[in-house]
Amino acid sequence: WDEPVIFELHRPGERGVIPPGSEESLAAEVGDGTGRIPDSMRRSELPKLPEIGQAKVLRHYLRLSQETLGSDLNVEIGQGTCTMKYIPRINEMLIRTPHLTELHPLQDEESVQGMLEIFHRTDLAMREISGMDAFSFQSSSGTQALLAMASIVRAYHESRGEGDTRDEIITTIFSHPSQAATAAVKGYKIITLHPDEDGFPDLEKLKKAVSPRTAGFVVANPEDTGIYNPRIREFTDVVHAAGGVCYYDQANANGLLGITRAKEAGFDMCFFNLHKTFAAPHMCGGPATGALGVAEPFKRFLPGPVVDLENGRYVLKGQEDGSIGKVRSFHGVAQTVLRAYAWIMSLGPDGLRDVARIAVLNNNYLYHKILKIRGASAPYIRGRRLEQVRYSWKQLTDETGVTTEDITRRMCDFGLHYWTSHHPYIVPQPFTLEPTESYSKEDLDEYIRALEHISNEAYSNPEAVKTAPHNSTVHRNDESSLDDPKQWCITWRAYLKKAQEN
Amino acid sequence: WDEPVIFELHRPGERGVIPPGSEESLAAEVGDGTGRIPDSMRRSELPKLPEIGQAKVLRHYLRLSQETLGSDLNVEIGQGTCTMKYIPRINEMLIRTPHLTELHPLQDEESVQGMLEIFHRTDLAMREISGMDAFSFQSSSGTQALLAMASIVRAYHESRGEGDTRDEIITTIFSHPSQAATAAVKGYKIITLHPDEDGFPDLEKLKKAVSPRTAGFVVANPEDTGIYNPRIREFTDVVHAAGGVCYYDQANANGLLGITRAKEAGFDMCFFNLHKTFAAPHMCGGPATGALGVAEPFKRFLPGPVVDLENGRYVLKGQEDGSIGKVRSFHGVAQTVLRAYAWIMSLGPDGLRDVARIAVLNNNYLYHKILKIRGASAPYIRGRRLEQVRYSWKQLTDETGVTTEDITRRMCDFGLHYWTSHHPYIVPQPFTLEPTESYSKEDLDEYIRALEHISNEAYSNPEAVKTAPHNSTVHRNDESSLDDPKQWCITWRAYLKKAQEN
Amino acid sequence: MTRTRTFAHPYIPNTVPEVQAEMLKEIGLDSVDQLHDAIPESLKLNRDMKLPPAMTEHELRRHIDALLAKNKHGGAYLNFLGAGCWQHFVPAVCDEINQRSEFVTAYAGEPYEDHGRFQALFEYQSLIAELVDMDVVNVPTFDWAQAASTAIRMAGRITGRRTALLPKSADPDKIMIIRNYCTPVMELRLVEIDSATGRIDLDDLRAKLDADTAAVYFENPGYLGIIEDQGSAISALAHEAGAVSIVGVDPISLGVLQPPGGYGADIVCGDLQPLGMHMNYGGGQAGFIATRDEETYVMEYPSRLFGIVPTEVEGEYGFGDVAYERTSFALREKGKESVGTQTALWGITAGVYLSLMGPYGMQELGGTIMQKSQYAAKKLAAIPGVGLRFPGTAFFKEFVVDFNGTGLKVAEINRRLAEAGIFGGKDLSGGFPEWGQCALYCVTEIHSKADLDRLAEAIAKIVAKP
Amino acid sequence: MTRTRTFAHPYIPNTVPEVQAEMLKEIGLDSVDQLHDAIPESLKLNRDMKLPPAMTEHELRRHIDALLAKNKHGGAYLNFLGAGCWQHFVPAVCDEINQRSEFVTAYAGEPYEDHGRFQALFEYQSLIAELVDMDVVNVPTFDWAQAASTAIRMAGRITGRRTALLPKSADPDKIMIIRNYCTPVMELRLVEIDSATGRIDLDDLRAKLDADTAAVYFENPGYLGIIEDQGSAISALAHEAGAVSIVGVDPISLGVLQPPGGYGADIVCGDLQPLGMHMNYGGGQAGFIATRDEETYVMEYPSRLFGIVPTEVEGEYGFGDVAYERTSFALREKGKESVGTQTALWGITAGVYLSLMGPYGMQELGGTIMQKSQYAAKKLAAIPGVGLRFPGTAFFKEFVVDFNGTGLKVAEINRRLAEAGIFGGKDLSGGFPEWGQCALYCVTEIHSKADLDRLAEAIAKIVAKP
Repeated sequence: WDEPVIFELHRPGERGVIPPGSEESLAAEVGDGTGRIPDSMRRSELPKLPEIGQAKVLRHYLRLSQETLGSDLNVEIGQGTCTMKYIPRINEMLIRTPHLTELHPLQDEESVQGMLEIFHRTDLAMREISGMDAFSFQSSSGTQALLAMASIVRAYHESRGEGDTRDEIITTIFSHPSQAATAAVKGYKIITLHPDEDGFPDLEKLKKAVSPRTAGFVVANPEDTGIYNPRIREFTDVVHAAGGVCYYDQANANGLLGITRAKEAGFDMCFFNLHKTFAAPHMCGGPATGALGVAEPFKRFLPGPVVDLENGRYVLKGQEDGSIGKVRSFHGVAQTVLRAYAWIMSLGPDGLRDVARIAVLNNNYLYHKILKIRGASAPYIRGRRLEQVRYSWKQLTDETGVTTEDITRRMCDFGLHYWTSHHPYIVPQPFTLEPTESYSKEDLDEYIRALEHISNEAYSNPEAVKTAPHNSTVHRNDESSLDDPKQWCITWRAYLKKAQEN
Repeated sequence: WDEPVIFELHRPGERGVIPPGSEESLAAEVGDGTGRIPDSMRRSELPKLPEIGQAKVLRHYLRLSQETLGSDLNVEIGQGTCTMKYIPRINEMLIRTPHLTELHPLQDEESVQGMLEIFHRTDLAMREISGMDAFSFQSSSGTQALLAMASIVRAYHESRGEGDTRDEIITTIFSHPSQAATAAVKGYKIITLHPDEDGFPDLEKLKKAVSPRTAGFVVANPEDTGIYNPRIREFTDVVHAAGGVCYYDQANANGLLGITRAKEAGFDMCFFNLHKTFAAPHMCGGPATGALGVAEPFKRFLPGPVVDLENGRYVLKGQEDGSIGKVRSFHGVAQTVLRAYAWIMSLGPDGLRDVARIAVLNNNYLYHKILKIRGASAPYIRGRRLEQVRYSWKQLTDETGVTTEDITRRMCDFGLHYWTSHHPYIVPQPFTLEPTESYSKEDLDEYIRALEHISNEAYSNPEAVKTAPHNSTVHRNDESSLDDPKQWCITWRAYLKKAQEN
Repeated sequence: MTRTRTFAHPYIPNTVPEVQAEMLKEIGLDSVDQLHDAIPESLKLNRDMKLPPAMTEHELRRHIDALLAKNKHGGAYLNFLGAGCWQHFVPAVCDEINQRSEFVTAYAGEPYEDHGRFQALFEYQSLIAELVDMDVVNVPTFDWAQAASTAIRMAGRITGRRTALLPKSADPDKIMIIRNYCTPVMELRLVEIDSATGRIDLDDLRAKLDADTAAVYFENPGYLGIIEDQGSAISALAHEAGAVSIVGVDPISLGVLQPPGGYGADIVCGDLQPLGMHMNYGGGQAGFIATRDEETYVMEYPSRLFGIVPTEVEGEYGFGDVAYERTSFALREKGKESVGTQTALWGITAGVYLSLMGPYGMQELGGTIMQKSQYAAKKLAAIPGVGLRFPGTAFFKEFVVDFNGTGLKVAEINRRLAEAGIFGGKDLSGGFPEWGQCALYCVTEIHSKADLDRLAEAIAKIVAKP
Repeated sequence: MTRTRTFAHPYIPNTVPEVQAEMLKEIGLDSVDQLHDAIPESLKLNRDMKLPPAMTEHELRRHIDALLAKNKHGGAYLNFLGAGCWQHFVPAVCDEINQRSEFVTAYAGEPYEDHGRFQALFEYQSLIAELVDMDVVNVPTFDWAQAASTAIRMAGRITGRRTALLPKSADPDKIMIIRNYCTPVMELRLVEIDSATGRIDLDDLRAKLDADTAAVYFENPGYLGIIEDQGSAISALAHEAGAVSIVGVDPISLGVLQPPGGYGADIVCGDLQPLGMHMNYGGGQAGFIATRDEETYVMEYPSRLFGIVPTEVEGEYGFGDVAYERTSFALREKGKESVGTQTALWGITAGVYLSLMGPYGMQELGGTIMQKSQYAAKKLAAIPGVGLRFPGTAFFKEFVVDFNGTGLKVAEINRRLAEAGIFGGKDLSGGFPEWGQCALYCVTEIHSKADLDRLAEAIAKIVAKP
């Protein structure tokens, strides 16, 4: 398809839908309604939205959907650490009922007992999986959960009169950028630890970093390299000894389910991305859920309300004294909580452990095969990877000039996603793959073959890779305008203005 | 996508879904269940179905869906007389409720009052639209409705003691093949009238054809040429005078809604395709509904049960004496009856008349434009077309060698459907377009431009057209095996056997 | 309705007045009224149709939802009705695929732009072929009754004969449909069944077979759930008489029951509804026909048959119509019966279903259904006054419960079951009056033990003598 | 559960034992237990998790459906709850698009393979831009509260100041979220409202504006439904003090209400939920932020901003990230706040909604909401003992009903309304105790006159003195 921008479909007089109107008898009683708008507040000119018949609107968006490569459509192991796994279709069907879609979040508890029970049961399951003592589902992404945890760190220290003195949070360079960013949003100074030469977080560096100013320590484990820090308990002990709070980014939890938990590693808090580990869909980038769990001493800081069971009845408990209040409106993304609950119930304890095992098996199989591809490597310690690996094309780039960004575009010709890595590129020419448990050996082999093909091509005909994509729905963008305020066009109206000027 | 055949995705041990099982306590009481199968009836070898994980099954069929050009995705005016119109999304959403999907057709009337009310209200609307006196929704396509009507013709004559003597049914060559075919299924001899030189059904030929052997007369009006027979009342009078029954194929009714009706034209019966005129979807070819209406004297022959309203309660009335019994299991395709009802309610009387007007307007606009394309023509009378037109590329073929079949394949490169015509090709090098009311002027212009392009190409570079498709998801088929019993492969297992032999 | 329309209807873009005017001008007309000049005034309605005014989308949704809310359904009630339409487990992936906009709105495109549709239907044919163990399967037809009708007409054409034999235990509605379809070209005769076992009376069959018998049709499991284990004998008798053996099957039984080719069937037919279709008040039915890959048979199918072919590109598959010249599309009344829109979407769905289930899924499912239905039969038969009509005969999924000993009518029992949230089995007292008060109960994999116990308790309570 | 698994789980294909063995061999391991050797034994759980056994798909469906069936919902009940989540008409096309498998399962692909996602989000930005009359709109954020929080933080960075002023009439929950997000970097102060009109007290605003004021934030319509018509004055005061004017809007009002740029807003924010999202128990919320196309503002957005660009092919459009280097993706803690997964699907849906509604749809809808809410307010105010808290102030969609004259608590009234199948308005006695027993009622286009009459009758009956 070569779809125009929606505004180009505008034909005066067409209508996509007729909204509900007022009965004549009602209108007779109150007039046209807008008469009561104060003059200064009456819109004088209609918004310049396009006018388009329903069939054309539908056709347009259906075509755009076909130009979007959802994980349903490809071997989706190339979106880095995003844990793209199979989205069970039954779960998507279960949420499409007015018994969920038409619930108002302020309904009386008595009228939403089923929904509250689902929250509560999911809470119980998460507690068992993590070892934590209470969960809140309000955070609507991992980033928001990290913000909530940073907020709890602050509330905790304030409750102990150390709110002002403890102003540093320690993280690592191979953790997600949001760990640092959200702590900074909460006013913390960030100390970023770099790994040792094997890629492990460096205990000695941590020991040097902690101080009476340490508010908290946040880390993923395994980090985005796929390397699990076996001395994590020593890390949390060091931080605790310094009076800091340890919180755990479990975005990479998929390879750990039923194997090891936040509690035993010494964390005070953790969160799971339900849209990653628990197979809720990513929906082009949200809405999502960061399920936030805390150990008992931190329960009172949780954002509210949280669901509790009292005398066989599910109730919403409001914010406790000292709680951080709220981080998101209402109760979070209920439909994604339901999806996660359904997924847990589809797998049971054995199935969850199989998830962890097969995810790690798949990752190590992939790792093994990719290291055989010419020009590819995986820096740091050999082996011992769990759920993902950060690879490098440094050799390939050195030898052929083809970069990891070139390969991104070329992989698209194979109908496959491929992602480099978060900035900064500590690993040169990086790419990050996380196969999860969802893909079969044949699927992985297909992906590997595409990489092999491109590696061969880079060595034999590098231009073919550099000029990709060749087989996409669109051709290569001219991106020169994107960083120039005079040229960038963030909306159609801005485009029309700037096109006219130039 | 270059999707393999589903059997090629087979990997032993994989599972797509786990069906419900028996509780252990239940199994303990009855054993494994299959023990009671008589030995001769026990399956000895499992069916050779493939074993495939759920994600791969889903991915496979999603990809096949993307390789299917539904009317949602293109300007769908090229499927001949199929009345491809906009399928309102709300109607598709309304049927996805357990209040419909989980109804058993033998439930007590009391438990399905809502469904029965929908049947009844649709019946009332159809009566008003056609002038008939009762409708049955049992027939699940136009073809089945034609079969039902031919059956009623027979039942009617039998009830009058003329079942054996009246054994001929008269139809026209520009009517759908099923008119002739279904009458033949019911044992009738078929008399097919050819049109006069202007393309009108020929009244003189009809007068010669009728006789005491005439059982019935079935015709579409307009016929697939788009030409409306203005003397239709004279036709039905002639047949009635000869003792025959007149039944009306209203597959082409879209241009007539609210304008003219079966009753006034003198028909005893008619049917509407709910999946055409009433905007129910075609679903790759069914299930569908041929809503069958009859005038009062024919009510007792209708297949049963039909819905009636008695004392404010909807009831199912069984087959009357002399009825043809049933033509399809249960009550027909309930979800499509609901769709048609919803569509009628979305339009109202004014909207339905707009449908007829705009459909005719669109068709005449298209007709006007296509006649300007080099090599294209529309045989028979100039103008006076209603809902569709049968065109001809005779001149183009004579001058360039490019045939209408070549153009079918080439249109596919533009993401558009294009259909020739039913056999036999009375009109040489035919193609048949029906734009309906659903498409905007711009949509029609897009289709016209594609035809113009191909016409120009035929004159300048005919090979480009003849070797199409160039831009499809597949390349040109080698169809030589399709008519050879030794080579044709109607299933994968047959393919494997024959591939091995060769 | 609340408003006069001043803009285009959302479904009819060219109702925009300016666009209409422009198009009218282009074709040389002054007014939309002239568009229908081809129709004589005497035939014009020339008044508004008496129909309710148009509703907005929201009004429509409220209106329809309110109507549908009056229905009680098998998701909320315990349902034991079967008799040709069965409540089975429907995998979510089946719904996902058959709700895809592309498949919902496609129709009859060509092999190139509709490659996916051709492939999906070819795969459907191929998957059913494995289940029934035959090499040819058609694009689906309306329902089992239509498939049986066409199978009989095929047999008639193949043999040049005019009569078909069916067991008396067949569904009376199905017999009605077949009779209408075959009359007057062919004639149906009914064969007696053994009153104790429900199986076909072979003596009567022998007596009725003659030189004009085109086909013997029987079912496995039959309408009454009975497993007919005399299949080989029946087919042998048919073949000896020069007739074709046709077997109708419930395909969901074929994970555990012998496919009919194993006991001599020449044509197999049945209904796809159990394979992934919701009941839809009967709108989920779809028929299939299968035969060996012999020209004699293939050339008698009225339906479209999709075949796999090579393309210009080595290793690529294409799909097309096999022996199109058979059809009424090609030959009108000279074609084989008639063909048109049938039930393609359900064919695709059945393919999805079988792909998901695989061989072991079908086998396990068959076993589960047998376990649960046997358990239910046992529990019901243990209720005083209640028994099985054919206690010694093996059955699949459905069985006939005999309530004559309770002194109550089935209608009365069902009325009281409905009050308890249960749809009781189909009342057979109309179709088989000779058996008095019997009902056909259907138990599938969706029923839990608790459901079955609840049924038994409810019936026990209803029939208990005070 | 009823069965031990001997095959692969449908979601985990490589649980097939043979495949596992083959892959283990490939990587040189003997057993799956070795896969986790990197984890020290001391940290391993080494026991089964205490979780319920796995359910089959059918068991799961029954289990979840039974749980959800306990919920009473706004499709079956009459709902007058709003307060930040509103029940509006959702066109079916919105659901069709946001249920498309491609959009549901896509994430963060590149501009080439996800061209459709980029375009759909660019179009969303562009459509909202027309509605709010601004040139820059972000890829959506979590919700209105987050959008307001970020708008305030943007203002803080732009002005280099630390305080923000908000009206006391704002949603207490929203204030809680903003406060948590801004603390300790910025500080919130509340401005009084006029107790008779509910509008902002300009004198108090003047008094509180000072050299550390980064932003004045107010809403239109406000949390209590009030149309704040002093916008120009408020923005002027803010600007005089060197502060940024931020306005939060309910976008569904913008077919009839002036867009905030018209009264001096520098940043506009709000919630997308009314534009095509079901309530989903609060899961339908999504925030947006809009500004003028000025580098100062654009460079302070934390969110992704998609821009349109040319491609190699003349006339073709491509899409990409504008000023990516702002973000925390690029700069970690040095980026603007933080960015991650937000609410993209609701952004796409809001785009579909606005494409369907068009300018006239939005205008008509705004008018209808005003008519119906005014009608409801009039009916309720006519009930003895019941009044409006701000009778002289214009409102949109929501209004505060004063029940103090009835002698009943709102909680009691709502309890009795629930018995009548009605969800009464939000009880304000907790958040605004100074007003006694008041409730916030929400009336939208989905309410029919009959619904509103039914509400009035039910309340009249409840509050009637015996």
